[in-house]
Amino acid sequence: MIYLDHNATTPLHPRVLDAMLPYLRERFGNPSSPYRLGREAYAAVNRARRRIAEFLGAMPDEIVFTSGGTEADNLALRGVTRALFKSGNHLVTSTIEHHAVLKTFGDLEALGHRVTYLPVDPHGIVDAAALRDSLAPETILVSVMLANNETGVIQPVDEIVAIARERGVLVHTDAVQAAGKLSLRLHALGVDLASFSAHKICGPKGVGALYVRRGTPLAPLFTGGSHEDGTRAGTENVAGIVGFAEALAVACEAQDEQIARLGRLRDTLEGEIRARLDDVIVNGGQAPRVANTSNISFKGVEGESIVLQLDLAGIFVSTGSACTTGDPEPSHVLLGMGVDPLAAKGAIRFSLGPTTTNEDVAFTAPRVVDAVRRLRALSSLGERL
Amino acid sequence: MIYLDHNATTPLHPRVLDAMLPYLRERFGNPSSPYRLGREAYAAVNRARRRIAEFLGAMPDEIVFTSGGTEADNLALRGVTRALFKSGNHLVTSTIEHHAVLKTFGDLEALGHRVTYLPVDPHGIVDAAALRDSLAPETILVSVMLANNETGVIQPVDEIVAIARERGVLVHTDAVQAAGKLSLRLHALGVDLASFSAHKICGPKGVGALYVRRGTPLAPLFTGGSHEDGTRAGTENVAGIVGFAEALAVACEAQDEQIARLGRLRDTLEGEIRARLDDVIVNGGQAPRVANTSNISFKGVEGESIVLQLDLAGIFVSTGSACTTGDPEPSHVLLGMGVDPLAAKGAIRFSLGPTTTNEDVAFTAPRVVDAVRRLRALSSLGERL
Amino acid sequence: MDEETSASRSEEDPAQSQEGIDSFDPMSGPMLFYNDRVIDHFTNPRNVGDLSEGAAIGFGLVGDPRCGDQTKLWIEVSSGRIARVRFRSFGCPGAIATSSMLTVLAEGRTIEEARAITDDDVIEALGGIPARKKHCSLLGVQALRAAIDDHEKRSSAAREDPA
Amino acid sequence: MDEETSASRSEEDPAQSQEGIDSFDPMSGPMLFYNDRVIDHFTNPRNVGDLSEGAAIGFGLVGDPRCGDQTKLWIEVSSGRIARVRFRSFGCPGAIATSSMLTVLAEGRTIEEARAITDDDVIEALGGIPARKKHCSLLGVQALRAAIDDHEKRSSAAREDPA
Ligand SMILES: Cc1ncc(COP(=O)(O)O)c(C=O)c1O
Ligand SMILES: Cc1ncc(COP(=O)(O)O)c(C=O)c1O
Repeated sequence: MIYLDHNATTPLHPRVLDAMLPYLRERFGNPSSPYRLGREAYAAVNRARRRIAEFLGAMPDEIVFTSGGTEADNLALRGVTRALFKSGNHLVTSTIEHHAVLKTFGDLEALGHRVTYLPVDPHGIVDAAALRDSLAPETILVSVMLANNETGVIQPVDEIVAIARERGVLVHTDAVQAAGKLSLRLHALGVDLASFSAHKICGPKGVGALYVRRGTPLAPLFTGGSHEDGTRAGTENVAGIVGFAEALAVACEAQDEQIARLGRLRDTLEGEIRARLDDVIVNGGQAPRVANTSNISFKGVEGESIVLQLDLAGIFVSTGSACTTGDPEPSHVLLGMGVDPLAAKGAIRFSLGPTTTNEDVAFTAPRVVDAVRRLRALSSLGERL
Repeated sequence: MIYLDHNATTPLHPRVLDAMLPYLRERFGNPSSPYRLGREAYAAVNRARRRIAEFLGAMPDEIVFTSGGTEADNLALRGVTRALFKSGNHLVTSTIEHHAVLKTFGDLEALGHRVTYLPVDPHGIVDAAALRDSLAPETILVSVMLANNETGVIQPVDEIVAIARERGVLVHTDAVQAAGKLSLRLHALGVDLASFSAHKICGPKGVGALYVRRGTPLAPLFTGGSHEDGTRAGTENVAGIVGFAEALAVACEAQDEQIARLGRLRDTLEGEIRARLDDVIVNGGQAPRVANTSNISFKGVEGESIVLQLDLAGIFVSTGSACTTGDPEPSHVLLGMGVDPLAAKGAIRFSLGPTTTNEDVAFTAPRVVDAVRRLRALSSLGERL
Repeated sequence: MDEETSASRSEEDPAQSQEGIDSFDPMSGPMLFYNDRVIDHFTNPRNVGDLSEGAAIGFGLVGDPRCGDQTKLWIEVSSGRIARVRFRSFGCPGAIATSSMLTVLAEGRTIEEARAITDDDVIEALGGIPARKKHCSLLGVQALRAAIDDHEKRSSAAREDPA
Repeated sequence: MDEETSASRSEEDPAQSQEGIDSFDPMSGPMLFYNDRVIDHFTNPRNVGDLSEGAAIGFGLVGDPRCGDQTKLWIEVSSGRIARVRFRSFGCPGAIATSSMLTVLAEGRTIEEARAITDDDVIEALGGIPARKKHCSLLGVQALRAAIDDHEKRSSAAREDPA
């Protein structure tokens, strides 16, 4: 099995499972319980909080644990919107955000907020200059992701922060696909909120975090016990939180080396495919990208057919974001970049990870070529290329 | 170590961990991914859904997975309130609900809803008759828990359903402390929504479920991918969900036998303590209770001091709900029942579980007696008893 | 929750279960839950290609690739029967497999029989396809009917203008 | 998030770490995070009891048990010094331990010295107590002051009415 869909989810790193197991066995206390067993669990959660804060360049009390990236995004967007409803109802985002952000803005629109969607250029980069024009006195929040999940393109969040700051507007960034793939120093970056998800960095599914800069107004999404300083109620997923911290530690320790290694593998993959197939476009290939992601359009074929043929060969890739597979529409990210709809339908995302080897890439490239050739040979669009 | 705080959280059953491990190792796929690895994860989630539905007397499509009991409660209350905001803004609950429910109603009040809090009688039973008087044309939802987490007292949810049904009002029940301790047939019970949490039944922390009867209007708490039929976005905690189903299976298989066994142990514990100490009240002791829970007030001492002294002896108990420890106020549940504030401050919750043995109880009872005697001897209230 | 989508979650066809998979709902969820017969027709599609122009030929084109799948289908009619049939598809595995199966069902049939083939016939012959993919099976059926129409137009044109 | 509560999460006293616990914040979180010295004074409180009526005695009572903790404290004054001190507490471990430590600090002191003892002195002598429990330490200090006042009232009454 060759797994090249690390942007969808990742295998747990063995160190992560080892870190979690004691909390799935004897250290099962509730962190809110006042006796030793509870204090042990509480200490584990706070130790994880400190480690994560350190890796991200933040303070421990700025990390709020959630059930994943989706909840972190919702907490940020709904939480700020509610906390600042008296200050204004205008929000800004981009057209290429993950559905966890886009659908949430859609819902906020349904609830009466006004949302501006910043366009992206043909390279997949959000137009930060357009932000300046969109800002209004009633603008309260801008949300632009750090790295796109489909193309890997890195967004100019620093510029966005600079523009928003001038106007006193808060900035959220969905950093789910940036963690472990870019150096993150949140204080230096200057965002007010940032979302993370453990299962994208060889941690467990069902755990994430929201970074909330001190002083940022935020209403909770759920209420109950006074966990997470009242920002997020509910008994903590102790084992998951411990695993999240360990995963981030593993990712950060090896980060520079992995970035270099995965960049080389990604370039090899793209090079081999381009050398042997015509009418191939690397979407976002001209922009700064995280090293592990390659989004390639194969004109004349449909992505899903490539996915299935590779699946049958034991290679796992996807057409785009996992949670929209099943959706016959071409990717909103690619369309947003101005990719031709036919090319968008023939797009495949290859996303590499720490366990990806040279052999994986060497095995994959020719099979991609074969799949595309075969499907093109039977495609009704043969002549349109 | 003797753990008598199973209402706070429970150790994972070994079968549960075994069921989870493959999903923390090789079966790491994202359930939304279209290739084999994803389908395997998707199948696991749906198999868990079917098993849980069967154990609860519901249909698989009526089970929505959440990050825990708190999220399930919030999804139910906020989701119905939002879905039915055009039908009315009056809500009914009781004074003895868990904070996940009570604080959420508090927040809904802050958002402009009207909430009626049904009183309880001295035995800790919600006054179902008072519900009839509280119902108004704009009433949309009643939420009353199935078993109280502090006293174990079983609530007349069937009567509440009967009254609410006549008036077309939806009923939610927080069944977090009832699962595994009572036979649950949700269709027969007739509630529209019911909350569950895995970590209360020897399953993992950070997973729960909301039962949503077919046709019940419900807005999501978070938005994003179209997971859980659009009711709850976010990559599924696959291992946690699989563990939840296994935990419920284990609990249900042994349920009748455990209920009988824990009831006997609980009666022994209460009997030994009462035989050797004066001025002891079993709160809710005259009401129908789940078999594992005993809430005892020791007049003249503060509960926290008993907790610490038992902790030092290796016995873990609590003063009440785990997530309000740290709160110096006496229990709202006991005060709601009309327990004298001084007696409420001297309350200890003993909650037994599947691993509790005769020896645990035999060891615990005399240590409780010693602790209370010692603390009474140094109490400034000695003469007030 | 919508009764229809929800209900589909619990439907299940155990025949669809595959190695290493406890059991899953083929009709719902991620869309590539195809059975072995569908996968066979996707992997080895029958009757791929085209037929060159001629009086006995009919050609059908269905679907706009910019907003969905596309199938082209050619038939050669001989003595009122479909003697040969060829197709090309741009589309998902469902579109390819259903078009392929359609050609198998159509070959050798009379024009009337061929025109009577429905998308349900195709789905049945394949042993089922995921609910969300059912629309795919219409492509081939519609392309076949278009090809038959085209053939009839040509033959009547040929009759009218027998030069 | 409130700057103050949030900030407290990261404060840490490594001296507080206990066996089997990687490290935790003693100043926040679940409230029974007491250090060993506090636990010693809770387990073996010093000077528990009461002193019988008499001219040399002072009695202080602080706190309403219905809404908090309660401490009763007796002193016996001899030559302007606290010769003996006794207490009883209804309360949490913090209330018991701080009252106990207070009696240790007060014993043998002059009235003036005893009156100058603050809750911070008690907390320091105990090596710290959880932030949420700091109010407990006021109980003993206030009871001591009340006992001193009571003693002074009695002695001046005795001086005025030396019968
Ligand atoms: C950019 C981005 N944001 C948010 C999410 C959602 O995170 P989670 O899967 O933890 O809900 C994902 C992953 O699906 C993502 O790629
Ligand atoms: C009755 C009740 N409801 C809700 C909850 C919250 O569940 P969770 O701990 O999974 O958030 C609890 C447990 O704390 C509970 O006892």
